[in-house]
Amino acid sequence: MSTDTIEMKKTNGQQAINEALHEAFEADPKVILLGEDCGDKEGGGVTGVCKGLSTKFGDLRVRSTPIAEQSIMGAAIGAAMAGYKPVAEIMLMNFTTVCMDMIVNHAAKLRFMSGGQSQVPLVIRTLTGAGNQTAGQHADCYEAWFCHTAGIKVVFPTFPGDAKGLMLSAIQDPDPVIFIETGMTLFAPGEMPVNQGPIPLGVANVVVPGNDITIVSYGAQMYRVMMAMEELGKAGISAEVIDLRTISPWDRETVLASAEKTGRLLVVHEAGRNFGPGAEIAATAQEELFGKLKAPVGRLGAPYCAVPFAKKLEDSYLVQPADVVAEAQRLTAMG
Amino acid sequence: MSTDTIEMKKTNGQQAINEALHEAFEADPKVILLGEDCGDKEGGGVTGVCKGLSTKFGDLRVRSTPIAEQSIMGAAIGAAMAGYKPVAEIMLMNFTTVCMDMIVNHAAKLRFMSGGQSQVPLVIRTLTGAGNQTAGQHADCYEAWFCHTAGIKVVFPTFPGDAKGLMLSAIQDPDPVIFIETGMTLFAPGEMPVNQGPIPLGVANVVVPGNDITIVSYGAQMYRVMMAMEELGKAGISAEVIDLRTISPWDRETVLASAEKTGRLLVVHEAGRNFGPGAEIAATAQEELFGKLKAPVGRLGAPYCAVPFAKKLEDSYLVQPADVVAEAQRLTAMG
Amino acid sequence: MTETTSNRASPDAATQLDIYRRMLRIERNDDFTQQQIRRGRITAPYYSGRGQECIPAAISNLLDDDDKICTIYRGIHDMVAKDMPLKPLWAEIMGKVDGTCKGKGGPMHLTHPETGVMVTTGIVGSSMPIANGFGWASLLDGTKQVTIAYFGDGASNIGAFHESLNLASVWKLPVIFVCANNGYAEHTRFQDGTSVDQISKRAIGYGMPGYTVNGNDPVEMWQYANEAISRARAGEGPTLLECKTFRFCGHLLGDDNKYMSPGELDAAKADDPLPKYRQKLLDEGIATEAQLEDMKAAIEAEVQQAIDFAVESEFPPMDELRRDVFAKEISA
Amino acid sequence: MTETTSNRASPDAATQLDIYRRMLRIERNDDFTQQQIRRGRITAPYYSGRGQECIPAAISNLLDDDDKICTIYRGIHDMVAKDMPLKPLWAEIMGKVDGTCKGKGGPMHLTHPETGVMVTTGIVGSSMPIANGFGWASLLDGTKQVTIAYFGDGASNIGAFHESLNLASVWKLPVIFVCANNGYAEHTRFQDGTSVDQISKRAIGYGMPGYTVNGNDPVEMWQYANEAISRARAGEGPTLLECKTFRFCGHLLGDDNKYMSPGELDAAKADDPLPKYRQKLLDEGIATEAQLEDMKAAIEAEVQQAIDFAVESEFPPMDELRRDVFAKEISA
Ligand SMILES: Cc1ncc(C[n+]2csc(CCOP(=O)(O)OP(=O)(O)O)c2C)c(N)n1
Ligand SMILES: Cc1ncc(C[n+]2csc(CCOP(=O)(O)OP(=O)(O)O)c2C)c(N)n1
Ligand SMILES: [Mg+2]
Ligand SMILES: [Mg+2]
Repeated sequence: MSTDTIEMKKTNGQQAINEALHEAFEADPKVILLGEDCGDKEGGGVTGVCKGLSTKFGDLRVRSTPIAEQSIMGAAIGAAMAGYKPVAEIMLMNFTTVCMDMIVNHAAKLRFMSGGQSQVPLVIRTLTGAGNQTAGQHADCYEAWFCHTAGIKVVFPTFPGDAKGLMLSAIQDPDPVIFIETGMTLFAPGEMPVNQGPIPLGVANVVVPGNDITIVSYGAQMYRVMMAMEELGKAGISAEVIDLRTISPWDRETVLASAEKTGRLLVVHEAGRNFGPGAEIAATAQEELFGKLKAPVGRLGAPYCAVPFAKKLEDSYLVQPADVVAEAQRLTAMG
Repeated sequence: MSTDTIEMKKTNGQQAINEALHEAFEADPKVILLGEDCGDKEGGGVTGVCKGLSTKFGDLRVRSTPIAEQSIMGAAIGAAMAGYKPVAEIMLMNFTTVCMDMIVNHAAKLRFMSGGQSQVPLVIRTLTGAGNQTAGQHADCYEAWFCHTAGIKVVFPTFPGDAKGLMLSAIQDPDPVIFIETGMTLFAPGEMPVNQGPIPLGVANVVVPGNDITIVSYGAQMYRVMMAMEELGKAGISAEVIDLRTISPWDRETVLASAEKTGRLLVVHEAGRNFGPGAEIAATAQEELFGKLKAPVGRLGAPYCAVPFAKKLEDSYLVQPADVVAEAQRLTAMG
Repeated sequence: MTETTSNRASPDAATQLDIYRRMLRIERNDDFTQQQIRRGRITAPYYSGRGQECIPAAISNLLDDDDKICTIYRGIHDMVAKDMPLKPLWAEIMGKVDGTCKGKGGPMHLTHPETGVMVTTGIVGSSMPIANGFGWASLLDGTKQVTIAYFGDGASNIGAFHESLNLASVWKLPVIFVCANNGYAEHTRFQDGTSVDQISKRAIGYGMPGYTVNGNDPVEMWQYANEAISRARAGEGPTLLECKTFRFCGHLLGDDNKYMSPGELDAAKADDPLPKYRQKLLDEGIATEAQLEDMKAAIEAEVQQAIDFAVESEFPPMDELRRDVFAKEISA
Repeated sequence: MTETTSNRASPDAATQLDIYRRMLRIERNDDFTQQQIRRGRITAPYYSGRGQECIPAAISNLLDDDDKICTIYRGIHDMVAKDMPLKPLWAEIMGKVDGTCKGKGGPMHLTHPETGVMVTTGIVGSSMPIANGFGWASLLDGTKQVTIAYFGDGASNIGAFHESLNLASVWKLPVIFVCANNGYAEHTRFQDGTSVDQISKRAIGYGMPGYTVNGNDPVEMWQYANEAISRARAGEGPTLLECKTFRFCGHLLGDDNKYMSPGELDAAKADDPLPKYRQKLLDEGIATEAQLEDMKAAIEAEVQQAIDFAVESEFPPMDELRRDVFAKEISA
C-alpha cells in the first residue's frame, strides 16, 4: 500500500483522537464518555481531546465527574457490563494509582472470574510523559504494570493516524484497553489519511526499514528515536524502526522477524529500564532468537529514580536521541 | 560458615517474623505497627504474625485500623517522616491496589522529591499466593509492579531464618520496603538459628550448589522448586538453586556468577510470566553473559490469566515441580 | 430507626410470606453448605450470611429479575434471596464446570446476570463504584431498573464508599446503598474502626436520605427498602440504608470468635430473626404450620438437587485458563 | 458560619497585624512569581493561591515552627504564610541546586521540615492521609504539636478525604483538616461535583466538629482556627474547617476562565480580602499607612533577594539522579 494514493491531511494526535471519538459516538449510541472536566462546559477535557462531544451528544452520554477516580472507573465498569462502551479518562497516568483496584481487580478480571458472563468493553484514556517540568507525580510511564496484569490491553500510539485508528479499535474492542497519551503525541504536528479507519490492536508498524539493527519504541519516545535517525545514518547505521503501538499484547512476530533479519535489537522507552517493558521484549528475543543475534538485546529506558523537576535533570532523565545513537553504535560494533 | 556450629530451632515463617517484630520493638522504641486486626484484641493479625505486640508494647505503638488502606499507608508514611519506623500491614497484596498512590507517589518518592530532606523508613507487610482457592482477587503476586517503581525495595523471603533476618533489616532500613509473605512461607515448618540476626537486603542465597543449570526462585515458589530437586537429580541434572530473597534491588553478582558457571539459567516465580520479574533477570543475563550461555534463559511463571478458583485449575495455574523439571531438562538438552 | 414508620407502606400477607420464603431459602442453603464443608466437599473459605437473612429477603421481594445487585464475599444470602438458581451456584462453589462461572470464580465471585447478580467482589468497598455504572446505564436506557449495592459496616470506612455515594447523589442514580451493619469488620468492633455512631448519618454529607433500620425486622426492612427503591425508580436518586444485624458464624466459618464479648454471640442467636418471624407469621395467621413445613421441604429438596448436580458435575478443563481472559481465546 | 462567633476568642491587634503581614507576604511573593514567569525565568506550571491568603495567614499565626503542614500543588501561599524562607523556595521553583529540594521536587513538591512544611503533593486528596501520620507521631511523642492538612473543595470528594477524617476521629489525632473551598475543582463548579451544599456537614459523618467559615475574613478565620488548634492541642481530636474563598488566577496561571460565569471573577476580585483588610487595620488604628508601607518594602526586598539568590544558583548536577532515591546513593 503506497501512501501517495491516500489523501492526507495535516493534524495532530489531539485532533485525531477527537475525530475518532466523534465518529465512534456518531456510529454507535452505546459509546459514552466520562472524566474530570470532560464536558464542554468544563472545556472538553484538560487537553481538549473531548471537545464538542457533550454539546453534540448530550450531558448524559458525556459526563464531567467529581475528582474521584475510583468512582469514575466503577461507573465505567458497571456501564460497560450493562452493554455500553465507555471511554473513561483518568487525567494522568499517576492517578491510576488511586483506582488500581477498579482497573486491576475488576475491569481486567471480571470476564475471567465470571466464566465469560461479564464483559467490560472499556477504554481508559490517560496522559503522561516527562518534558514539561511537572516533576515526580505527573509524568510516570507505568505501562509495564498494566502489561503485567492479565486481562487488559495496553495501547500507546505515536502518530496521529495510529492514534485515531487505534482509538476506533479500542472502543469497539470487547475487552478493557488502556490508551496512553502524552503531550508530545497529542500536540506534535503530523498528518493522517483523510479517511483514517480502525487499526487493529496488537499489530506493530515498521516505520523505517533498515538492515543493521532493529529499534523498537513507542509513544513520545518514538519521536526522540526518529530524531536520532539522521545521526545514525551519518554513522553508517541502517536502522529498522518499529513502532510497537500496542504494548500488550505486543507484536512478537513483527519484532522477532525484524531482529532476526538485522541481527540486532534495541528497545527504547520512556518507562523505567528496570523491570520495564523492554525486559519482556529482550527476554523473549534472547529465547526465540538464541544464537541468531550478533549482539545482546539493548534496552534504553529511564533511570531508577522519580521524574526530576529541574529542566536539565529532566532532560538527562529522558532517553535522548544521542543516547539512542550511542547505544546503536555500541551494539553494531559488537560483531 | 558451617551450619553445624549454629544452634538451630524448629519454627516457621510466622513465628520467625513475630520474633523479629518482638525483638525490633524491644530494641527500638521508634518501631511501631498498624494494620487491620493487628492488635491482640482482634487476634494479632489475620495470620497471627503480630501476636503479643499490642499487649506488650501498648495500643499506641501497635494499632488496629479501620478498613482503609490509604489511611493506613498515609499514617505510616507521616509517622515514618516524623522519625518512627512503622511496620504497616496491607492484609493482602491485592489490596495494595487501593493504596498504590500512597506507596508509589509518596512512600517511594518523597526522599527524592524533597532532595533528601524526607525519609520514609517504612515496612509494608503483605500476604499473597495461590493454593488456597481464594480465587481471582486474593492471590496475585504483583511484586513486579514494585520492582519497576523506583524508590521502594522488594523483599520476598522463603525460609523462616531469612524471613526473620530480612524483617530485622527491613525495619532498620532507612527506605521503604515491601515485605511479601505467603501461606506457604508463613506456615511451612522449618528451622532457623536460635540467634538469627539481621540478613542484609539485596543479597541472594545459594541454597543448593550445582553445576548444570542455575535455578533462581523465591517465596512459595521456592518450595515447589525444592520439590523438583529429587526428580532433577534422577534426571542427572545438577542444579544450583538460588533464593533471591530480595527481588529489588536483586543480587546481580550472585546470579550472574552462578549462571556463568553453570552456563544455563532458569528463573521461576509464581508471578505472571509476561512482563514479570523473570524478564528483568533474563534480559540482564543475556546482556551480561552474551555468548557465554549454552541455552537461552528460561522463564517459568503464571499464565496470562486471573488466579482461577477450581482446585485443578489453580494447580495448573501454579508452576509445579514437574514444570521445573521439564524446563530444566529442555534447557540442559540444548547444548 | 427511632422515627415512626407508620407513614410508610406495609407489606401485605403475601409479601410477608414471600420474605419468609427467601429467608428460609437462605438459611437452609447455608445449613447445607456448612454440612458439605464438614464433609470436605467444599474446600474454599466460606463467609456465612447466617443471621443477616432479613435484609436481602425483604429487599429482593421488591426487585425484578432485571433489577441488579452488586455484592461481596459475604453475599451468597443476597443471591439466594434474589432467586438465583441453586444448581449453578452450588456447582460454582464446588469449582465445577457447570458452575455459573465455570468454576473459575468460586464463591467470592459468583455472577448470574439473568437474575441480576452482576458482580460479587472480594475487595471491601468495591461493590459500590460498580453499582453506580449500572445506575448510569439505567438512566441511559431510560428504564426504571434499580441497582442494590450491598456492603458491610467496615466497608463504610473505605474511600470507595465515599466516592460512590457522592457520585450517585450528584448524578441522581437509581442505586440503593445497603450496609449490613453486623457490628464487626473481620475481628474489629464497629466503634473501633468507625467514627460515627450511625453510618446512616453519613448520608447527610451526600445530600441523600439515610436511615438506620432494624435489619432483623423483615417488616421494617421492607418498609424502608420500599421507600428507597420507589424513590430510585421515580428518578429521585440514591438512598443509604444502614441495616443493623449480626453474623452468627463469625467472619469466616471456623472463626474462634475470641474477639467478641462473652455472651454476645449467644444473645444474638437467642434473638434469631428467622424463628421469631416464623412465629409471627403463625401468630398473625399469615401462614399455617403445614404450609411452612411444605415450604421448607420444597426448599430442602431444591438445595439437595443442587448439591447432587454439583457433585456430579465435572471439573473444568485446563484450557479454561486461556478462555475468558479476553473475548477471544488466547493462544497456548 | 451562621452561628455567632462572639463566644470565640478574638485576635488582638498584634495578631491582626501579623495575619496581615503573612497575607501581604503571600501576595507580594505571588506577584513577583507571576512577573518572573512572564520573564521566562520560571518554566513550570504555576497554581496561584492569590485570593486565598487569609486562610493560611490566620492559621499560621497560631502555629509554631514545629507544628506541621501537609499541603498541595496550590500551596505556596500555605508555605509563605508558615514563614518558610524564600531563598530556598525560589531556588526550588527555578529548579536550582540551592532549592530546598535541590531542584528535584519543584513547586509541586516543596518541602522544608525546619519550618514544618512536611509534604507538598500533586495528587488530589493525598495531603490528608499523611497528615494523620504526623498526628500519630505527636501522640507517640507526647507533644502538643498539631498538623494542618490543606486541601481543596474538589479533594473533599475523593476517597482519601473520607478515610483520613475517619481515622483521625477514631484515633483522636491532633490534625486540622482545612478545606479551601474556592468554588471550583479545575474547571468544574463546586455543585457539579459535590453532593452537599456545605462540606463542613461531612464532619457529622466522622463525629467531629465541622464549620463553614468565611475564608476571606481574617478575624473569623483566626477564631475558628484558634478553636480547632486549641482542641487538637488539648487532645480533643480533629476538626474540619471549610473556608470559603476564591482563586483569582484560575486553576493554572494562563487559565482562560471560560468555565466561569461572566462577571464572577471580577466580582470576586472587587471583594479582594487584602485591600479590605488593610483598610480595616487602618480604620481601627491597628496600623498606620507608614507602617504598612514599610512592611511592604521589607517584604519586597526579601522576595527580591530570594529571586536574586535563585537566579545566581546553579543547576543541579546530573548525578543528583542517583542521589536520594535511597539513603545510599545508587550506582551509575
Ligand atoms: C480493600 C480490602 N481490605 C481488606 C480486606 C480484608 N477483609 C475482607 S472482609 C473484611 C471485613 C469487612 O467488614 P464489613 O465491611 O463489616 O463486612 P462483613 O464481613 O462484616 O460482612 C476485611 C477487612 C478486603 N477484602 N479488601
Ligand atoms: C487524584 C487526582 N486526580 C486528578 C488530579 C488533577 N487535578 C489537579 S488539581 C485538580 C482540582 C482540584 O480541585 P480542588 O481540590 O478544589 O483544589 P483547587 O485546585 O481548587 O485549589 C485536579 C482535578 C490530581 N492531581 N489528582
Ligand atoms: Mg461487618
Ligand atoms: Mg477548588
